[in-house]
Amino acid sequence: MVQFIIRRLIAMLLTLFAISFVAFAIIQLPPGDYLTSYIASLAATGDQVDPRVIENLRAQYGLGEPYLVQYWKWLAGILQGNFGSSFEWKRPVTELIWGRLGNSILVEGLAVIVMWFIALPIGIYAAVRKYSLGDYLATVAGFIGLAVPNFLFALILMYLAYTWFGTTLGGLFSPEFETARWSLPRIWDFFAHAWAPVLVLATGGTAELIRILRANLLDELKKPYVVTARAKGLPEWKVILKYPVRLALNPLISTIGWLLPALVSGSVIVSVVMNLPTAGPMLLRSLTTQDMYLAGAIILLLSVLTVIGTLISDILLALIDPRIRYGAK
Amino acid sequence: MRKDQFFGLTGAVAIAAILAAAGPALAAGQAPALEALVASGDLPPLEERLPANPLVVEGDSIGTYGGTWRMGMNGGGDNGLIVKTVAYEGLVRFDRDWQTVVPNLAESWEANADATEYTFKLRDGVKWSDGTPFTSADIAFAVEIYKDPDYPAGSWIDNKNNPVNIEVIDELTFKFKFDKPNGMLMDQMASVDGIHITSLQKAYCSQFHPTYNENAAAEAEAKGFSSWALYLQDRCAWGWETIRFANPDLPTLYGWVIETPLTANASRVTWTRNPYYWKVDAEGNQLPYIDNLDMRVSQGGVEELTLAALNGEIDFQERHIATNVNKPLFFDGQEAGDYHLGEVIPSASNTLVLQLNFNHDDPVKRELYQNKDFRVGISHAIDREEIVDVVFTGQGEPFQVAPRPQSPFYDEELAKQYTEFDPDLAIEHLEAAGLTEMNGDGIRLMSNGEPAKITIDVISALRPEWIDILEIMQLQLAAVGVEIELNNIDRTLFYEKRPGNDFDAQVWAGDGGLEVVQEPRYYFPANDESVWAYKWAQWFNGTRPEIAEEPAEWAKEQMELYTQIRSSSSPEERADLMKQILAITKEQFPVIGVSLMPNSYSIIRNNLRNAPESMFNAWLFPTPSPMDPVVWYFE
Amino acid sequence: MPQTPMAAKPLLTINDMSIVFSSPDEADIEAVRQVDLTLTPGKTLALVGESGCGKSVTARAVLRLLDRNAKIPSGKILYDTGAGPVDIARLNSDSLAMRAIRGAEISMIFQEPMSSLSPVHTIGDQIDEIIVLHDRLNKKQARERTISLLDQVGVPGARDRANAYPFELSGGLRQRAMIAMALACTPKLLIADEPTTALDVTTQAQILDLLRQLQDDFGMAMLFITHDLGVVAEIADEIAVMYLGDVVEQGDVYEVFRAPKHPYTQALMNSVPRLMRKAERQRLTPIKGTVPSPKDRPNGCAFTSRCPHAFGPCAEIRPQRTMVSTGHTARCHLLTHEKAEAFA
Amino acid sequence: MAVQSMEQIVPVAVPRRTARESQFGLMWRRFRQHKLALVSLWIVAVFYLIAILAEFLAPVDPSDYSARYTYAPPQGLNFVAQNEDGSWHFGPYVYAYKTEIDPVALRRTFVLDETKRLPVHFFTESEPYRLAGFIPMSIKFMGVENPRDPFYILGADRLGRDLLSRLIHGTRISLSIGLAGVTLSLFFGVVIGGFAGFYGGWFDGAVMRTVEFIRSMPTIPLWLGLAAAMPKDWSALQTYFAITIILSLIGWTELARVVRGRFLSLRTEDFVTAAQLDGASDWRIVTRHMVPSFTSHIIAAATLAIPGMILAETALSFLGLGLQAPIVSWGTLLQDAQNIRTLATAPWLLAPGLCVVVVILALNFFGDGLRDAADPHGR
Repeated sequence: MVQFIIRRLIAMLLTLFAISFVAFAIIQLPPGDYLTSYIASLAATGDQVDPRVIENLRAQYGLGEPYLVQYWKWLAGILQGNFGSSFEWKRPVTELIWGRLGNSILVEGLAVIVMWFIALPIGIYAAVRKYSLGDYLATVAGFIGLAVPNFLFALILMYLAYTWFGTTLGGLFSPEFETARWSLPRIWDFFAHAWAPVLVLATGGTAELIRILRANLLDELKKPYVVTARAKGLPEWKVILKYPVRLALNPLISTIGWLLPALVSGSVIVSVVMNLPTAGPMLLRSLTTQDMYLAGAIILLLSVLTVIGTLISDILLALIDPRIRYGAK
Repeated sequence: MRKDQFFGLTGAVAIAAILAAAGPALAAGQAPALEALVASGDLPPLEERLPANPLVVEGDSIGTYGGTWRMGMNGGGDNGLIVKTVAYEGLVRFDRDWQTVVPNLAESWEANADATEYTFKLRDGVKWSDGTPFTSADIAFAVEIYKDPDYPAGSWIDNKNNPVNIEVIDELTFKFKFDKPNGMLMDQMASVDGIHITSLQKAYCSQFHPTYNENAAAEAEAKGFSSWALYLQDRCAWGWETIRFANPDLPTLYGWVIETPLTANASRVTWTRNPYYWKVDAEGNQLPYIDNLDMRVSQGGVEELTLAALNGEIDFQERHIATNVNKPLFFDGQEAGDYHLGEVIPSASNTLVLQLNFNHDDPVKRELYQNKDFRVGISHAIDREEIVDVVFTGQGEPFQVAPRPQSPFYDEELAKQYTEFDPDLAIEHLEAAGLTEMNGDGIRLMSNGEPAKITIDVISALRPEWIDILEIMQLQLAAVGVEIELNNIDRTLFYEKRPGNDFDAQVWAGDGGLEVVQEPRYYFPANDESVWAYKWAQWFNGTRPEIAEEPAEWAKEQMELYTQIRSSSSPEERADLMKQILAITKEQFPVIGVSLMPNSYSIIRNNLRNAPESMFNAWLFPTPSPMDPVVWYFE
Repeated sequence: MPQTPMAAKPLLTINDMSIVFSSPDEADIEAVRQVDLTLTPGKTLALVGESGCGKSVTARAVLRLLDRNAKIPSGKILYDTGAGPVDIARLNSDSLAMRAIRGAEISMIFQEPMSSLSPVHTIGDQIDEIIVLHDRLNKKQARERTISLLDQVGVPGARDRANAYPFELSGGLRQRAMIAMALACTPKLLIADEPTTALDVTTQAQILDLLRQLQDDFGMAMLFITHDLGVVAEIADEIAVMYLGDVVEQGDVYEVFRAPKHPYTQALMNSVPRLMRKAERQRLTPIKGTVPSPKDRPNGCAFTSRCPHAFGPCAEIRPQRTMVSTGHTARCHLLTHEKAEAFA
Repeated sequence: MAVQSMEQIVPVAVPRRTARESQFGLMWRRFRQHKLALVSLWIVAVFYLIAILAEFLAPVDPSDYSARYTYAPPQGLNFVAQNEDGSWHFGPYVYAYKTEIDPVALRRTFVLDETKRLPVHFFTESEPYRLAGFIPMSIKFMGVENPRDPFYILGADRLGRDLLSRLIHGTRISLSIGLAGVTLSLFFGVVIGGFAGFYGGWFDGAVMRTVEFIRSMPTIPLWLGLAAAMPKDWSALQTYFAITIILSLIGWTELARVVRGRFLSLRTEDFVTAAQLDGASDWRIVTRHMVPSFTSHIIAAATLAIPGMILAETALSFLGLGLQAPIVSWGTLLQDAQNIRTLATAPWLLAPGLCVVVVILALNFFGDGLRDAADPHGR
């Protein structure tokens, strides 16, 4: 077990290194740099900057240097905990992103939980009553979430909330709780706001979970140990929940890690539409303004989260499945 | 626009200013919250906070204190909303109908005959939001910092062709001196650009500069900045830089001061009244009336903002949400949302300006695009009535790139020439331009035998209707044998292609419909935005000499005239010179316009008083600030 | 083995039972036709036949463990609870009454001890569960009983092994654990569905010994399903031979082995090699042809297509159960028609 | 007595019918059990047919605009009506509109003019066009008599363009981008996954690390970065292909995993060993022996990958990175519909969203059915 974790950790570090390189490459890919896009945005308001000033800034930001030099400086900084500064906000990146990443993790974490809550009963039902009307209805319901583009769903939800209830969904907090400390009313306020984006995000990923769970469970239901359990005289629901479901869940646990990148991508769009202060819109903006250290840090940290998520789900899997824990085939 | 109303207001302001100059104000009232602070001794009494002769701003009615003005920002980078709402406090300002320059922080000024020296006198007793006096020293400091190459700001103050030199005469009097005549200075200072000079308080900002604080570099490093310059930029950003509004400690002269700063993570930016604000109403009550501003920050989408406005959660706004497409929605929602729509007149003249690249690297295209017959032919091939009908639901009229009807420079011939839809005439002109042969697809051939195909760069993300217009134009031009291809690209690339000279044509909106003199980009090759003759503009500006190219004679003549405008101190003379430039523009017809930019609208909550039912929308005239939001109030 | 008097009260009687499988786009298949079986306490009935003949289906029907698409449209499965007979065939498969029988009254051992045990639960947990369920003991008491059971079925170091996962045990030990589980609530009837097939020969013998000994100890009835006639000879008191859903012959194991009456039974006996000197060995006679699919089964005797003696009525008329001797019956037209003499 | 299992002697029962059936026949039989999948197959087939016949089926050119009919609501298609003289009219027709302009609210209001019926004809003459770009034709599936009359069965968009025609042409782009993307993913996935599974060892390790790595990158920045890196002066068509390639660059990983898994399990199968002993080349073993043995899985996996491609296209268009007007795709059509105005006053413009939902559902169920049928025991 320890050796397993150590091996995974080493692989993780290598992956992260590769990700950092590619992340940096991606943010360098588009033509121009932050200053070009800065000039462009100034020009849109009819403003101009002296080219001299731009050259000065370019030197200050180290933008004129070759790619590898810039990358190396960035990486060296990160190893010392310095992710560089945002060009747009002129602040250290670390100061800007934690709050947003926290919101992202919160919203996406909730979405994962909701997804499981929806997917578990539907997946189990669909497998146990394979090809029944209920199976069809349940899976269609589950898959509609996947099929409706997130931004459309979010938009429709907001519009319906406005026309039916006269409220505007959006944001994560009411103004009075915006900067308040966590307290019971603030948690309540958070949930009153967060349900909508969480729902939109969750419905997008539920179908995949249902699909995997249903397929796994169909396999497990055929296994003889299910008959054994039935022969013991256990009630049917207990038979299914205690044995095949328990086994069908194992491979699902390993999907937790993979869910994250998909959710992050989905949350960018949902956050833009529903106005959530998560990392997504900041990433989008930093990418379009080519605020590269900010964008790079967000990409890197999201990838780190994913890799850690994968590691955790692997360890979790080993913990709950004795076959893996004991190295059995 | 109802001109009578506008002039009425202007008159009132002018009279008020004269009255104010005549004697000290009454210092009659202040907000209840401030009264309490005065009573508890936390704040000096009103008389000590107001200047000797506060600026009197009149509204339709005397207001009551209180309330929060709710509005919305689009994304964290939307500093423009703040500039246009709060930060328009220069030495001078425009009156409400954008006609004359009137006093603001400066009580009076005079210029010498050749427009090289301007003397300003500041209002006595104006205080920064931290209570310290605003003096000539602050102006001198701003000039010094703006001219410091380590402080990256783009401004007229450090314009390298003709920078500002300052001479401080006393605490309240100073003189701007220029090497060359600067006849447009007052217009520039009254525009949004004027806020640069009043944006830095010496007492606060000097602590970050090594000239004033020998430890500046060390302190910057301690704060995690790699140089004192970056720390200075962070704490004392110039005029309207986004991060300026991220520092609540920075003293300002605005009506409201920052409560929740505009940081990267802000989902809301809030402001509260400035207890030291230096303007009063007609009865001498300290302004502003409205206690707080609340700007919700959207994360990049405006749909949530649209819904909020429909739901009555926005008190006054035009920016972002008042689109053509949304109008029926807002119109229908007036009763439910308890708001009504006000009129907004754009400063831009045209919905779409087609700029063919006069400096094209391909000699054949260069010659063709410079051929007036070709442009006239294209212009006649466009069925503008149809575009106005389809895209703008009949709003607007066929129009070239010319001053708007509201402008004193309006010239009907310039605005209307070649706008009638006449395919036969179009073909006549195209053939006169040498496009006589056609290929099998019915596309005319250029002199080198290649089909006349124009690739037009457009940023649909900026204005969705551009694509709609171009798609219709595509079909209309195909009918006379000119093919256009739409190249929908992103903004950075759009700008990168200019110095690279890597484009056939670009489109943009018709800026300069009202600010004719300040924004002449389409009338002659004036600046980087004169995309149609980018290299000629470089020749004029000298900013990028490496790619500059000598302009045609007529353009040189215009440039000469504009140089004369800059050196003239007489408004009448400047107007006359501008008219001469426009006459050449009319003759040369460099860019092709489509239709007059239709009026937009603002959303005004029904309980908001003194807010303008009609206003311009421009950047140089940063509305709604010139409409004095400080006298708006809630009933 | 001692002869039990026929008068002994039967524990389970299957009367005229048929089992039908339905599928959404094909005709229903009658997998088992009109089966009659009787099980008596202390006795072992061996159900013999090739794969797919319906023997496992019959066994599972007794516990109502068939798949959802299987029906028992006719016949009775009468189980004597002590308070009067219950017709299992009419019980709802997930009903309380049925579940009270499963595990407690009738229990079952399966062919593959590996896959029949949950891989992620310990042996002890899986056995405890059934004890807690039926005998309402607490966890701790259940575990004590589990350990003694494991001990009883010959699992060495029972206390430690109770905490082991199935994959940590050998095949034989797993099957012993299965048996312990099946016997946990001292059932009156044990159904063993090919319990030794997956094991090697020595383990097989040990398990058979164990089962025999346990039967003696507990006095339960046993339904033993196998395709291995050797095993039958070793463990069974009675035998029932199935072919394609029909019980073609049944009776006392000695009777049937000595004088098989049905051509299929005879063929089966002939196909088993006997131990003899090499010179005396005869070629085995495999049964000609292949087993038809249940869909192609003739209305009459299922064996018609492969029977060397098939004649007139075989294909169309289903032969009656014919008493050959006391407790020995067979279903064959040869026993009731003239041609029978020729065959005998 | 000797103990001998009789199964060694008696041949095991093999249902005769299945023995005769080909792999695909068997698959089809199992597939049919899944009713939803069967219905989905038909839906998918209809949509692809629409994509192929776009020019024929679309009543008008998707870029034909009309100032008079901006935001015209759907006319619907009617079949029966009573004439004024009491007689009955049978046959398809639509109603004309009564229009008013509201200059203050900036809109036209439309009322269906029930007194004016415009009969709809099938197989009408039209301007000559080329079906799918090369078959010359001059017949349209349907149309009204006078081409100047309004014909908006599903309504019009903000420029008075026929939504139905745009939808039909959008179907072509969106479905083909899905198909093209999946074909590319399939190619990368099968080749890379196949060799990883076949050779194993360090190559397999490297491929699996790469897959893991690509999958742990959040996709949005990948899209953004790559889409932004496209030479932006490319034509719309070039961008179209570039986007497809980008999508498949991300999409191949899933297929590669599936293929690799199959290869790993097949590698040890007897028939592969036999082929190796025969001295067949690796390439031949892979292409002739191994790939055919799991074609059905690949088809199922590929089907399930198409919805992701379609959704990705709409999401990219939403962010302004994917296809852009004037190209007509479901993504760009939805881009037009993604505002409150549309929801409030022109909900028919959400029809492309409905198409996305239906096709994605259908492809999912179709793919699920295929997979269930291809491999009843596996996943």
